[in-house]
Amino acid sequence: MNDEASGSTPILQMRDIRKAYGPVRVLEDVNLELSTGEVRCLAGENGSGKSTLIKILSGVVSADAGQVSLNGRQLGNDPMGAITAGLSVIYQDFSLFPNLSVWENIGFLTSVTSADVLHKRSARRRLAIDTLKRMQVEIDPDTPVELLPVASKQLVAIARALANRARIIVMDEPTTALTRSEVAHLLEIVGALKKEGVSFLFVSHKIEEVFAVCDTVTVLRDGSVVVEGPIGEFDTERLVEAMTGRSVDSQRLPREEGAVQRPFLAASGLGRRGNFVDVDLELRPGEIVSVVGLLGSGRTELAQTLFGYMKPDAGRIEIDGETVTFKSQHDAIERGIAYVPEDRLTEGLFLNQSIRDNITVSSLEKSTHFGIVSAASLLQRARDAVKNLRIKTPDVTPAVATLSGGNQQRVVLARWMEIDPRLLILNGPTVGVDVGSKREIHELLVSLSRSGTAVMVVTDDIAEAIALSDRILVMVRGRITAGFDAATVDEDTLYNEVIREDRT
Amino acid sequence: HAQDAKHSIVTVVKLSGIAWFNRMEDGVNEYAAETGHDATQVGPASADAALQVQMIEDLIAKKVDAITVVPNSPEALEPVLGKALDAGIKVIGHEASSLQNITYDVEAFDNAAYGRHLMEALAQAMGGEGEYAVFVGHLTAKTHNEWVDAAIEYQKEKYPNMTLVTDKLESNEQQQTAYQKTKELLRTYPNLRGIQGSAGEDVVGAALAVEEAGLDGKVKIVGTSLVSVAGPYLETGAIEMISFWDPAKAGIAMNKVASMAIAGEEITDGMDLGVEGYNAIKLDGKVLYGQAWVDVTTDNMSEYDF
Amino acid sequence: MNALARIFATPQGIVFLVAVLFAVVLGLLNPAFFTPSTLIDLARNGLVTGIFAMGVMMVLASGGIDVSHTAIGAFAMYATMKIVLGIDLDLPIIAYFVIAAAIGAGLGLVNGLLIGGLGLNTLIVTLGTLSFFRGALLTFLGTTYITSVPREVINFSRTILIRIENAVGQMVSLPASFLVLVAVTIALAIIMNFTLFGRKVYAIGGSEEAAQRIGIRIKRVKVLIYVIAGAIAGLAGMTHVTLSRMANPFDLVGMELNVIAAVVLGGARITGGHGTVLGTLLGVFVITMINTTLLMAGVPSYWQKFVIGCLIIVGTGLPIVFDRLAKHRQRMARPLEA
Amino acid sequence: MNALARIFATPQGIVFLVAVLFAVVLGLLNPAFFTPSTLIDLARNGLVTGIFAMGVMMVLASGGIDVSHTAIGAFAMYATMKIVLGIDLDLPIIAYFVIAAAIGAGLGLVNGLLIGGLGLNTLIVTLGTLSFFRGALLTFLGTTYITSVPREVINFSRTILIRIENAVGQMVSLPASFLVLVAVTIALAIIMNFTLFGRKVYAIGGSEEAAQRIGIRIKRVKVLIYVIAGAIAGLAGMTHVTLSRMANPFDLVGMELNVIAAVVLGGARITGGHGTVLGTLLGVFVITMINTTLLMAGVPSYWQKFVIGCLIIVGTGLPIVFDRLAKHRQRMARPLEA
Ligand SMILES: Nc1ncnc2c1ncn2[C@@H]1O[C@H](COP(=O)(O)OP(=O)(O)OP(=O)(O)O)[C@@H](O)[C@H]1O
Ligand SMILES: Nc1ncnc2c1ncn2[C@@H]1O[C@H](COP(=O)(O)OP(=O)(O)OP(=O)(O)O)[C@@H](O)[C@H]1O
Ligand SMILES: [Mg+2]
Ligand SMILES: [Mg+2]
Repeated sequence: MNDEASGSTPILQMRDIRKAYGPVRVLEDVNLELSTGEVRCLAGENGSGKSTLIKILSGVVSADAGQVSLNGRQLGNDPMGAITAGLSVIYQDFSLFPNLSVWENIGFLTSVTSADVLHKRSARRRLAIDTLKRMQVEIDPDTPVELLPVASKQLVAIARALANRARIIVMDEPTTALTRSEVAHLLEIVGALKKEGVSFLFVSHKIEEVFAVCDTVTVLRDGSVVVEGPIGEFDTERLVEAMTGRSVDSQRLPREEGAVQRPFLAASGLGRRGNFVDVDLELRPGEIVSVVGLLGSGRTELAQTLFGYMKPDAGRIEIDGETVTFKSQHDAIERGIAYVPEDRLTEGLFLNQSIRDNITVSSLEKSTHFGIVSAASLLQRARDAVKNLRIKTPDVTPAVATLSGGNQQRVVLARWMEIDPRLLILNGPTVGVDVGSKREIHELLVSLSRSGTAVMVVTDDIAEAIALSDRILVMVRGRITAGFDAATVDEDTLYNEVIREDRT
Repeated sequence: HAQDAKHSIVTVVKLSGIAWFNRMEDGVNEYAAETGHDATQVGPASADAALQVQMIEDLIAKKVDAITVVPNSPEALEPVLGKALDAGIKVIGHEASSLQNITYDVEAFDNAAYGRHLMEALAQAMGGEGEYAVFVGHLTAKTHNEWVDAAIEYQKEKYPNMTLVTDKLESNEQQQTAYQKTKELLRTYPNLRGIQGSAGEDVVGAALAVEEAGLDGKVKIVGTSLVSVAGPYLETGAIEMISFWDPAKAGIAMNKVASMAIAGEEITDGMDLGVEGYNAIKLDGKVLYGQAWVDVTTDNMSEYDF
Repeated sequence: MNALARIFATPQGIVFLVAVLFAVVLGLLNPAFFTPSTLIDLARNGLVTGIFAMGVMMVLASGGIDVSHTAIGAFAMYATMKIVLGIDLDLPIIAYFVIAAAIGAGLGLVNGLLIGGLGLNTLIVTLGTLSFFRGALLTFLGTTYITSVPREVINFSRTILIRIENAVGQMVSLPASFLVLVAVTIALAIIMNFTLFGRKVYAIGGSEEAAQRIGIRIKRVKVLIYVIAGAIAGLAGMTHVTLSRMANPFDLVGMELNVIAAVVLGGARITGGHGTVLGTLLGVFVITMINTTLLMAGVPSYWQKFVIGCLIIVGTGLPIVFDRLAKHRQRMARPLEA
Repeated sequence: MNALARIFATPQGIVFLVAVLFAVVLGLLNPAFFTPSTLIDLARNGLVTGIFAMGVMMVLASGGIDVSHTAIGAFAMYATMKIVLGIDLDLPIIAYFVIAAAIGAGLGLVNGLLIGGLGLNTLIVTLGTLSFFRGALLTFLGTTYITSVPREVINFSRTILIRIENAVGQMVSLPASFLVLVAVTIALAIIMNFTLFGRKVYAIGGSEEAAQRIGIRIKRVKVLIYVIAGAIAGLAGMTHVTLSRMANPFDLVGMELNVIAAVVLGGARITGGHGTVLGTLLGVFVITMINTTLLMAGVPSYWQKFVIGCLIIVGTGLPIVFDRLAKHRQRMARPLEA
């Protein structure tokens, strides 16, 4: 393995890190060490707490308990402290300045750490150009970042971390938008820097990258470290198993198979420039279809296109056998389609408004007579929904922000069930939901589907897809590349299909 | 006995804080000290009729005995002054001889006579010929318009070689506005030789613009102002002459008349109010005129400290 | 205790408490303060601000801001008088208000199309239209006072709802124009709380993205918001005429920040999603009270600005400080066991 | 063609083109327009607006907004005159500006602490302090004009940089106060472009979250931003005194929206992250030109508001329309392959 790493004192130590957001525990007693020149993979499902751990490490978020020490010195709750101690982070959301040029974004971190007073234009610009050259990417250093495509933004974020001559570089899913050759270059750079004694904490859902670059692995599940060790002790199967676990919830939910019904919605040859192409899809009442794929595979856009939020450039959508064009999502909603967005915090919920308002906001018509909304009816419906979905809240008047993640997710579900949808599209329905709630939501969806609603689920959680769906479609780079019967497929097969990049 | 009772008299001025009305407040305070009546002065922060209306509404609610008022816009105040009269409050106006809803109006002098007086001074300075322009504080300010109208008429009659170049200019009683408009004037009428101001700020703004244009001495400026406002320009000669009536005396006269009205005493033509400049008043309907103007040039400016 | 603490933790709560304190002090200084006549006086003085504030509150609730309302009000009032005097017909007073509201709605439509249709920043647009509408008014409609207002307006001005005698036997009266504020308040309360449209306004203010996702036609709603706000501003303008019995095209503009301050004091947030009709009335009441009572107490009028400035800062700042303290205490109260 | 199109697609570009068009039309109508004296006149008239605009630009670049700057300017100028007259010492003119800037910085610190320290909304805070500072000025410092300004100020007022004769033989002069604008502009250009602090301002305006993550101490930077903006406002106030040769506590306040309009026309975005010193000068120039030249052309001054309103709307609206068209065309140009 990594001989110079073993035995040497760790450059980074995280001890008994604990973090809770309100009642949701995100991290519990997490320990993590990193030696000089070590590349450690931090693996885990969505919502297992990886990003949170990284934010605690970088001082952006403060832990409830535990210590972080770099080079033996304890770090406070201050990004500047971590950065000056030699830590660079590539955040999952890039955290770039859209209004500034590429070179300034790359050089900014260095300027801040060296406590410049004057703005050293030429030096920073040269640094940026050199770093980009080292990464073998061609990006005009003078373009404002807001004009760059996503992949270039990610490269800029990487370049910023590399340019800062950091001793530890943390990469939170750094390759999600990159092509194979760009990934290869990045991995080469990681290898080279490693020889210079730089340590890496590497987060990725792409198993092959993990095996290509990492020395050691730490697996997080639901906020706790479940296993760690040198990469040699793992193979793909064991790592995937460690991440997904074999607890109750990954068991496939029992269900009765009904007769196959006529599709409610059928898409053929559907395509949208730059997002997806040639998608054929049938969604039937009584069936749950999952679309799985990596970030950037275009699943979200597909779901949003079916919901009328985006317009397709090719192909057609039929509902009940009749070709439709959605001018806006309003048309889709009128056709009985509901969409639960992936990031409910920013896209789905009105966090500061009451549970009642959130549940009833899309179905006010039901309680409206002659243009006047009946408050009593709203309250009644909200109370019923809270009871049916077992939302843990004393009343329907508190703001949604006070609920736990799982309960927030249920509020979103309740809202859409209030409009009695004929097709429910869910994007990452259980992201950030704890294990128990996840199971309950799955059960809800299955029973909803059995009562005659078509359900489409977009997820990158393989276990969830298998547990929940009847049929699973795999999307790779904008194309549906395979379809499986959820009852018979196993996780490894599915995972291998998902991470397969270019399929001819 | 009515004379022994303490009267509460509030003077509502156009704008508080400016030198003119501060001087008036001195007079009001002097009156209060001498007579023991509860005489005070209030005024809005900006010369706005609506704010005066609001203040008078409040005074009506406070049931004062008399309100003396220097209105920004007499028409705008008529309704609320009517309300005050209905409520049994005596209303004394100043610089507002057109007001209907009043008990009496006190004028320092006959406005037409004062206007002619200023025009005579301007004409003398200009040598009886050349282009000139006139400023008023607000186009709605009755007094300013009466001065200026009389002045223009007087000029047409007596100095046919002088020409008024444009309509009355409005300064909003702001030095900045007077300055900007004077610049505009000078640009449009390069041969301008005289400016007559009405509000205290008019001559100051005009003088600044004239001086900046390098025309001081060539463009004569005459108007109503105070030494404390126009002093620096009188000194340099940028302003030829200012006239005013002592607002303190006017304040005392108004309050005096208010007290007499409250006490039910009658005001008669030729009466002596016992205030300098108001020793032989002329009564015209409800309007009283004094003879209280003062002219100031470089020579006698040191005699006035307000 | 807990209830009190919770009241304290909202901006309206603090504002309300300060207002009550204020009233008590004033009442002690001047016993005449605690009489019905004071209330009537306040109602009369806060009338125009109150009507404007209703429209502004709706805009704030939707996440926007409107500084052009005073220009709309001034334009609508002056245009209405011009039109009516031009056609020389005897119209009932209600027609005047209808015309003013219609003109206001038309100007609001301009805001709405720029903001909803083009998606421009609301502050920029309304800054622009503030200047634009005012310029159009003074340039194309006129700059002279209209003092010869029609008989109907004068009659309406003289119609008194309540007339009571105050402590010293003088009459204090509430003009019929007060009904306009009452009508606008009730209408807006119904719109905001009991119609779909109102709920959509709050939804957009809460999260535009989320509102779009649930199928709300944001553009359409936004356009309507500014149209309604414009109509309300038109009514405020017409009300101003009935109070001052003249139409002065220079009036109203300049009070926009005062109106916004009242709305913010009433609990509407500049970041959208919050704002109630009642809170707004409270805010208007407090600002009017401070303005009026300071005058009554003989305090120079500049104090008002000072006090209102303090109140805005304290009213929005204190809740945040309390919130932080509460969060900190909450975290500290948790056992170290996770 | 392409370059032209690109110019057209920025707000400054459109504003600039409109301004040029304006100038050309005016030049045709009045040949006296294209003379150096016009330029000097513009420089003199736009002086105070220009200085204020610099501070406001920095605040806008950081993603904030400042409506309190005029109140700070008025307070600083009046307080400076009071202090100087109070101590009755012969100070060099530079000392006056230093005192005014220091007072402005102190008031800016209040804004900074509320915004940076407490994290309050910038519009609310500066609305509050606009009222608060102005109230404090009028309540505690005084309401009377100070016309007896010290000899140094008068001398400085009379110091002329350039004096030329215009077409009709009158003097048009550029006062030495113009140097204050020059100094502030150069200083701010250096701060914004050549110091790390300036870049941090843009960074915070671009993304506050990202700025925090790379270790920028946001609170500290924000406090400093408002302190500097306050100092600049103080200088603007003092400059106003040297132009008008008197200190009128009622001056300045009321022009804040005009200043913001100039800054926005100059390309700063109300959403933060953008704004340049040169663009701001352009914005001030355009607004001043419109004000001045419309007057010169004999157009009633109300037209200015109308034209400026149009310009703000068109200048911010057109680029968005162009941008949308461009984005759509770009997407359509891509192949259908995902
Ligand atoms: N600010 C917050 N407030 C409340 N909950 C939060 C917050 N940030 C994160 N969480 C929750 O903490 C949990 C862990 O989130 P985290 O981002 O660390 O997951 P992750 O392992 O990085 O997932 P992914 O693979 O999707 O990036 C999730 O349940 C998330 O919803
Ligand atoms: N607003 C946007 N602007 C530019 N690019 C975007 C935008 N939204 C998404 N993209 C890009 O479009 C591609 C598809 O993203 P999408 O969100 O559909 O991926 P996904 O398969 O849903 O991934 P995930 O696993 O995160 O759910 C990605 O490259 C993404 O970065
Ligand atoms: Mg993450
Ligand atoms: Mg996605």
